Amino acid sequence: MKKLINDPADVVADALKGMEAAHADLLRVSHEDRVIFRKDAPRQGKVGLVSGGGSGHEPLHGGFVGLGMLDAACAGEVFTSPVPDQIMAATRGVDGGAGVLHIVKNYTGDVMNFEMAAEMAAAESGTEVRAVVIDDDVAVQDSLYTAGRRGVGLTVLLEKIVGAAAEAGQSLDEVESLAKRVNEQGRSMGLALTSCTVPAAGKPTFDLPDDEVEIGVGIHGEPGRSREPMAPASELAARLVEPVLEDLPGDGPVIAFVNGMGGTPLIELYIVYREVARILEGAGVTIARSLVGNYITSLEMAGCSVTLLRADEAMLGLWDAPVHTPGLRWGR
Amino acid sequence: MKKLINDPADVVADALKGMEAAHADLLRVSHEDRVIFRKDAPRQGKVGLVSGGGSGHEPLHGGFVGLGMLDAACAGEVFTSPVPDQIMAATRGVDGGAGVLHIVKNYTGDVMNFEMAAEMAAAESGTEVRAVVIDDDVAVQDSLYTAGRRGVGLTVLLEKIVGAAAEAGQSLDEVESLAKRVNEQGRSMGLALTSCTVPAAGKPTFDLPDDEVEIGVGIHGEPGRSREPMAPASELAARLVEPVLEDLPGDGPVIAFVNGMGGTPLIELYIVYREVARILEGAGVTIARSLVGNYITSLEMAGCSVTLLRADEAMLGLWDAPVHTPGLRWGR
Amino acid sequence: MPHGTITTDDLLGWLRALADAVHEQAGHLTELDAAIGDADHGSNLDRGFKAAVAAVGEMTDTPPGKVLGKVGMTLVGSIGGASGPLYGTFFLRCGTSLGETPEVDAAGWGAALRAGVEGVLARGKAERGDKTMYDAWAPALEAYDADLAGGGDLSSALAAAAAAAAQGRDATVELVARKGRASYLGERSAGHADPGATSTALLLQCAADTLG
Amino acid sequence: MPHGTITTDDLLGWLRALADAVHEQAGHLTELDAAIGDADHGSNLDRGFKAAVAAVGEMTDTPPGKVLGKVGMTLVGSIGGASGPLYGTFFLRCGTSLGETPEVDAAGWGAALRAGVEGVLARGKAERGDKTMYDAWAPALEAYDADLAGGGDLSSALAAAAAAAAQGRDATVELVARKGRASYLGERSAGHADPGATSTALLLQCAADTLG
Ligand SMILES: Nc1ncnc2c1ncn2[C@@H]1O[C@H](COP(=O)(O)OP(=O)(O)O)[C@@H](O)[C@H]1O
Ligand SMILES: Nc1ncnc2c1ncn2[C@@H]1O[C@H](COP(=O)(O)OP(=O)(O)O)[C@@H](O)[C@H]1O
Ligand SMILES: [Mg+2]
Ligand SMILES: [Mg+2]
Ligand SMILES: [Mg+2]
Ligand SMILES: [Mg+2]
Repeated sequence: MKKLINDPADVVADALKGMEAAHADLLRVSHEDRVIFRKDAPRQGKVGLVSGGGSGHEPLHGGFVGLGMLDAACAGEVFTSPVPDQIMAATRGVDGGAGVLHIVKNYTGDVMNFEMAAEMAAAESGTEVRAVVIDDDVAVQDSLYTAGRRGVGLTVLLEKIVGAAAEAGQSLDEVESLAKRVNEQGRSMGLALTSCTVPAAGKPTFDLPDDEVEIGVGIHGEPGRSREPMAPASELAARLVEPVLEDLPGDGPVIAFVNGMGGTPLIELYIVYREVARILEGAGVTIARSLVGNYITSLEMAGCSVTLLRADEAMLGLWDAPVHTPGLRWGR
Repeated sequence: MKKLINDPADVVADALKGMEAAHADLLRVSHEDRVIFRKDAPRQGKVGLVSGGGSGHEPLHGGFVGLGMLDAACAGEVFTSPVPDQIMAATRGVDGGAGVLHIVKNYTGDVMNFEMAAEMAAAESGTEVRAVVIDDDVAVQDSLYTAGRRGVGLTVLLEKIVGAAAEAGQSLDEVESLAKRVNEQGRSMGLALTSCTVPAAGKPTFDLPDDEVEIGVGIHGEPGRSREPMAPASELAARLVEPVLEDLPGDGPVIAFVNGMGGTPLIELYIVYREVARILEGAGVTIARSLVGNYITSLEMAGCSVTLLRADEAMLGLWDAPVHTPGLRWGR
Repeated sequence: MPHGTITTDDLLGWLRALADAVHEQAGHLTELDAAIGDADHGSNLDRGFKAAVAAVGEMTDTPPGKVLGKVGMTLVGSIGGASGPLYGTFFLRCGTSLGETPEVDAAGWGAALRAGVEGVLARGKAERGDKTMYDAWAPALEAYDADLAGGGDLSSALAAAAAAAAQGRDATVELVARKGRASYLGERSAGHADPGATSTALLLQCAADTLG
Repeated sequence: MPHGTITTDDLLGWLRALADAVHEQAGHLTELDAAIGDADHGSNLDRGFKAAVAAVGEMTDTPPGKVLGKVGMTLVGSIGGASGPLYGTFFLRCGTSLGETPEVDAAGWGAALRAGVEGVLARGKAERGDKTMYDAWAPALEAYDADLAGGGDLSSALAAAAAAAAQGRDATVELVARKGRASYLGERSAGHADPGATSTALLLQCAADTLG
């Protein structure tokens, strides 16, 4: 394992110090709680948005704290959900009297820790806490026989859109129901060309031969649904887009998001985006907005995911609204 | 070699189609010439800024075309400078009557091809073409015995600052002399943890054992100056910052830029940034602005570079000015 | 050495031994998790039990139930992931079950075990055969109870529980996961032992070795 | 077969053979470039000479100088990098030197070679010993001239040039580069043949084989 780190045990703490140093204009970091706060949190009268999860997915979530997106992000250990104490600290710190929405990716650990925190926060302070659990990954069957679909790429789009709604002063009810609508209308699927290496583990999570690809991989280096022969970008893009399209409700234009897993260069992501755009054109789906880049990553894993969100006019308007965070910025 | 591509020979062409599809609001692509134009180029009365180089460094240069930055970027083959025809087409396409500045990284091939293009453009049309050659890489000795220092990370900062000046209506003389001043006041150095693989070559450019690091690497997978034992981020950051600081002229605040080579996750870049900030603090150097991320890459190479630019008030103002490109955006 | 009861000192001895064993087995647990999860179970538990031992090390005058409560709080606050709330809840509920008793007898420990395992069930909602830590907890609890009912003492019941947990762990190998991260793999999750069941077996083996 | 002169057909035969040889050696040239450069020299030249052959394939009625001019333009327009302008300039200057002559004799070819090599020098400003393609061109030109001066003919002069270029290429192995990308490596550039010198030697060997 070769990484630009000091001690594997200090990866998250050190990176938080770096984020704080680089973005002192936007962020405030509680190092004790490992929570990244929007500098001016709590904002009175604004619904507070808290997300968080394991680290190793940067810029998600900490890089999406700021105007028009999150109010706080809890940084767990690498690929390990944060603990309730962190989530409670974040919830307290963003409570501006209008309630707090927890944005949770659907993993057993994340769901349990956020639930425990919400219980504890309610008991402690009476802050009204709601939660949306994101489960957009069509690689996983949503059935009694799984922990349900995972939360992956859609998280980025949801945090942006819901963030804009909260920024615009929408109520907790409105923000919560918007979040649920976004979650219902978005689907994703990913693939990996290589594994990643969890710093504390010190070696790659899985081995993948040079002629194979993991289809349906998640964002934690967890193995995917199936291992298939390596293929050209055009075919691999189809392997992702088709199941996403199949499961995508409604019709109308989409926000199309090609996300890099961390180790794949941008030039390849654009090649994939081109194939995605071609497939969608062939399927008669209009791309209203697009996003291409490394936004929800899996350390240095090579690969990509495709997310499609069936976005109505309101969502598109919120997508276009100003955002000013380390990881996503426009209009400001 | 496992990459999200179709045919290795089509990598650049396919990626340009993806960029065009993803950024139709900002860009226009001449596929014949492999030039990415700002959508509204040429802008009358504005100095046209043309850059370009080998592909594989994305978002540089094509991702920096747009308001407040470049007017056109020529995409060469992977790691191969563009040819004079491309550069001439770009020069013609951005000529708004106020002259054109070529922003060239100091590599033998880039310099030769841009020179030939400038000669041909002058002969053909009388467009006034100037050039700035960027050579900020302190890993290379600038002497009779080398091709001179390479152009690396400073290119990003220079394109931003000079782009803002051209956007503000500065003359060719002013823009050119600003570009030269930025080049004089910035220095960089990089390191690699892994090699990259040129698609047409099909295998890694160099082998690097799991316990070694290439210090002073460039952005083409070319081997660096020395191979050293792997070390913690704190030490590696010092190996980069110290030679940069030693060679950096003047005093006063800097823009500090920690750049990822493509395959290193953002979490590690923040760890490096923290070490850089610490070292600079210890050296009494104030960081006026910062940039952390993958901006001038070397395909999937793991590693990073550090660039410091001694920025005066004018440069800082231009740095802060609005920019709207696929790769860098604020104020819009 | 305990004679059929468990004191605070005994518990502290168990926790220290457990933290050491987890530390030693961390690589193995993480490897199991790499195969069907995300390669962090070993480092998660190592961090957690280290913190727990540090948190309760000085609590020699505190009743066992309070010590276990503190362990639970510490695990919840330091592990994260799925195993943090699960092991945390186990210890919290164990502790609550013990109340203020200064010494725990075999029946009391059985009741605490039951409360803890019910906590795991309530949090995780796993069923038997879902390939989770519950597949080690459930048979262990049954074996403990059966041993006592059959005339065994604390020591033999703890040994029976440990053996049953180990069997439960081994039985997870062939299962297809239906809960937690391994469930994403579908059929591909078969052929690997569940990391959580493995750590639960380790925990109960340590209990048998130090409390029995 | 030419008898002491070079016609357009001869040139086209050379270019085809050269494009084939470059294609076959592309992997080797790229490997050399990987060691001390950026791993693209083989694919650069392969792309360029393929394009050149395609561009001049039908020019059977065009004088040799114009054909070479077109080759030069095509190489400049398709290779890029350092070798594009250098090989492009070589062919452009060769072509200019030949003017409109329909058949080139040994002396005329020598003059063209000199003009081309001077073009390489003017563009690249390399000196001998800088570990560049010039280290193959310079001795080749000298050997060509010396062979003619000593009574040789086109065929023997081309053979002498090819042999000298090969020697020049081999001599680059131990050199420390002072021009081009390899110069960034400093002392570490020693121990590897220069890719450009290697392709120049290949070009001249093909010339000896097809024009001699
Ligand atoms: N719903 C559940 N009920 C019981 N145990 C579970 C459940 N989900 C996961 N587990 C246990 O947690 C273990 C994984 O723990 P760990 O790797 O620390 O957390 P994570 O899966 O969040 O990375 C699994 O091996 C399994 O035994
Ligand atoms: N200044 C120069 N003069 C002569 N030849 C040069 C010069 N610089 C580079 N070369 C030649 O170019 C070769 C590299 O060509 P190539 O790999 O195609 O271009 P690049 O270096 O731009 O990737 C070198 O091996 C060397 O022979
Ligand atoms: Mg985990
Ligand atoms: Mg090159
Ligand atoms: Mg795990
Ligand atoms: Mg090269």
